[in-house]
Amino acid sequence: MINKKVNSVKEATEGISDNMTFMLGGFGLSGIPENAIKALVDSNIKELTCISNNAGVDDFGLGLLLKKRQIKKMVSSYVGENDEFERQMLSGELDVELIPQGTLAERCRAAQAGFPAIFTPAGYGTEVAEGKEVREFDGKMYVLEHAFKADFAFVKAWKGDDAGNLIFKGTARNFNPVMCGAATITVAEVEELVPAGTLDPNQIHIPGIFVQRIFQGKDYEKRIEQRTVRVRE
Amino acid sequence: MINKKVNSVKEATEGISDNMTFMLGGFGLSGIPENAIKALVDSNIKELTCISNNAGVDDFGLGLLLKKRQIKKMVSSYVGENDEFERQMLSGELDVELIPQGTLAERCRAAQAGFPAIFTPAGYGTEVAEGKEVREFDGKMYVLEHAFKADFAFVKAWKGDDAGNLIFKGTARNFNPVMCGAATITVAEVEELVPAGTLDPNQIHIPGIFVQRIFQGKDYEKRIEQRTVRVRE
Amino acid sequence: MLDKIGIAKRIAKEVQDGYYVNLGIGIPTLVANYVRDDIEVEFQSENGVLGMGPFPFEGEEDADIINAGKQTITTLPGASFFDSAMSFSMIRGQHVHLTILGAMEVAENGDIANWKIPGKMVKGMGGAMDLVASAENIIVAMMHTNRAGESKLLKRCSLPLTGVGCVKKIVTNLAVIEVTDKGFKLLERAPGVSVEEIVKATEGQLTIDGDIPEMTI
Amino acid sequence: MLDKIGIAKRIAKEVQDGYYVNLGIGIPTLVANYVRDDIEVEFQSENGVLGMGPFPFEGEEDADIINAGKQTITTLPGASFFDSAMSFSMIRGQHVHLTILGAMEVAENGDIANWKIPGKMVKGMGGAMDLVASAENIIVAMMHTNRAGESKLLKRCSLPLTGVGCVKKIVTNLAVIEVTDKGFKLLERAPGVSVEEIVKATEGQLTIDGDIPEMTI
Repeated sequence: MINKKVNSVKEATEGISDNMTFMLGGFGLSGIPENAIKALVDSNIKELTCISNNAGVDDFGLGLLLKKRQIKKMVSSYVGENDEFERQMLSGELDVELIPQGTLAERCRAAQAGFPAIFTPAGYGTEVAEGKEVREFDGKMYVLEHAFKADFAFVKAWKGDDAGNLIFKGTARNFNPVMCGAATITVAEVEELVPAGTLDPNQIHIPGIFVQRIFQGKDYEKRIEQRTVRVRE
Repeated sequence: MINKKVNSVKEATEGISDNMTFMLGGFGLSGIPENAIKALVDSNIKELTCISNNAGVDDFGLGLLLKKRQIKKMVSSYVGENDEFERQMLSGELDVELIPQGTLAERCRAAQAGFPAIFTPAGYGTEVAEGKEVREFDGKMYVLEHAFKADFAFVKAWKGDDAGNLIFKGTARNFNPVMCGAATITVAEVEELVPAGTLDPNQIHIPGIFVQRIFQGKDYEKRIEQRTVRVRE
Repeated sequence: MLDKIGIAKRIAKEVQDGYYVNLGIGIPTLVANYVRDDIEVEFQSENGVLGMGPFPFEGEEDADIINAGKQTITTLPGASFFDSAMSFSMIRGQHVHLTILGAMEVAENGDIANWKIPGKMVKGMGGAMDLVASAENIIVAMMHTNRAGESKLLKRCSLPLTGVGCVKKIVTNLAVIEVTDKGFKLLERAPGVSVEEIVKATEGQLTIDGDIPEMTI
Repeated sequence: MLDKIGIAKRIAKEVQDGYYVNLGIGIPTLVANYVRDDIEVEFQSENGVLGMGPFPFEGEEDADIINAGKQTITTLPGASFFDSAMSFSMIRGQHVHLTILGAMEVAENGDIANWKIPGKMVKGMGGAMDLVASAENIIVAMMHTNRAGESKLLKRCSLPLTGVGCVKKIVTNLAVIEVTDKGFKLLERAPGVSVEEIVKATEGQLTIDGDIPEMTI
């Protein structure tokens, strides 16, 4: 068993520096690597490019990095719910590349799986396809989209083991699995880190080979954006 | 819940006919859809094209269909261990297209996921790439390979529920998940069929949306090709 | 004339037995409440869940179980969770049968614009571009006109497109309209709405073929 | 001169701490038996398992747990099972560090032929083409010459190729040879084998730089 366990978020984020490109898992505030984000904020590194489906809210998630102006560019599919983001974007301080959500997922997966590019129908005929190669297959048009390149991927899982194996919970899974192994170094933080051999090999969502460092996260806030409930009758 | 359960392999294979293209899960004899194969043999349909990593052995798996000369063409990565296959291939009765194993998997997955084609490095510079488009990305050469089209996919899972959700066991998983939803109709047979709500939604390998029909298989032989053991000291 | 709930109720009638359905934010989300009880339908949300149920009871919300609108949800028996790549495999691979979403503009050729207004803050397209480029059956839920009273059913979209030639049907506060090779075709009038009112509110080519029935919801 | 086990033992020394390794059928499979105990290594098999262990005890074989050679196996703590697409993601995405496989021919430019002999029954390439097109580090385990005594280390391969310019190192019964920009380079001699014997058995360009040490296994 190849041991991926590190003892702190500090050790897990060793090697981060200015101008790097990061992938960050999560959808909205669900399944975001809370510990890694805090460490990035504390590190004061800047001029970052962040590939993440969303950009957090003003006081949580990637919003914390935006507030300290550490991010140069966001690559996302949806960036609402964040006033500071809006201010920086409209003022031109922040570069934003918006891409379709499925394309975002598959450009990560392409990097993970060693594919240089994919043909997707998403965005054909729209400004997303401008300047890109398009091609017809069987009468339908597709856009050529390239695999991402990133220095670090920061993901959050529910359970993990020393071998780097990961299991996600519910919709907190989202982009986390497709980002594993899609960057030079994948850092996984988990709510519960167990010894190798504890998890069922049949029920691993992401095998440890896609993960370089794993650590036990702490103080998870797991904030809810839209608390919708029904009344018990 | 959309109910995918059918009561017999007969019902599950309704609509099969001569000249169709089938995908069949399994690696060697592990994880093959034993019940569906027997039904295909009994149906006497012929001129079939079978996409399957292997071609079974003389008296089991796809070998049973070969013996009755129901197969016109095999699309596989490895076809050893089968004398009748060899005889038909060398005599020209059987058309065989050999493609790299990873390409086979990904051409299934492309069909499942709505991608028309993929760029893979496998086979570049070899006869596998002859007549195909090749392209350089970042200094490396890739071959353009197209998504498969098939009429039926026959897969075998360990557990399944009425909603068509599937869980596989061990390396019997292999090609089964990537073939689900990669054909017009996906037929899943399972060792244990349970009511919807029984399986943990977090631990489903293939969601039921990729499966059109599911049935409780029976009399699984699960033959071992190479029984390798060590002696207890 | 229909209100938002009326639009949702009318669209709910388009949902057929055995359908996997993706619902956009807003009016489309309401559709789930009005689907007939006697058919089997499953709702997919592109953030990674199939088999969504109602909102949780108070105190049972789980930050790890949300829909694409970031709302806390529950799941029904037979549900499953999966990653973003598999989620869009369902969509791109046309395993999801029906997509219902809102729009700012629809053109008579089926083009849709629903993600960007130049000069305003752009929040992004989320999964909309994947959905409209992939789904075989796309129904748009929207008001027939904008706040300025201008038609949203146009000859050509003026806003940046989300997808081209993809919308199959539009249900508005005034009408049910099909998108055909020859442009919009009026299928049904909302209760109390005349054909003339619909014609007036529709900028794009609108075919009216015989008597147009009033819809039942 | 080395026997098959000797070749496996020598290759085992190439396996480094933290490596994920894919072993082909034949001599490569034996390598697992000789890897040092004090390093962490995991073996991947392309049919869908990472963290392979030894063969099962008699009576504990499981038809659902096999390797790519269709042999019954066991798994070690930290193992995982996955589908064929993910398995080749590991390979194509270069997450597997080292591939060890057999060959019929290797050319001085790193081309490899190991799947097809024209006129003979062709069994197929299995995962070999994916492996050689993807792996950063490919070591070939083979005899230096064929049964007819002809060199298998050639100027150009005569058989249909499995992959181009991919082999990094070759361990034979006679020598350890590196594939460089300038062709084969002799690194080590097998015990009791002279440089002359190796030169004679090698058809391709072979660089001999200074004293060539005898290998230790």
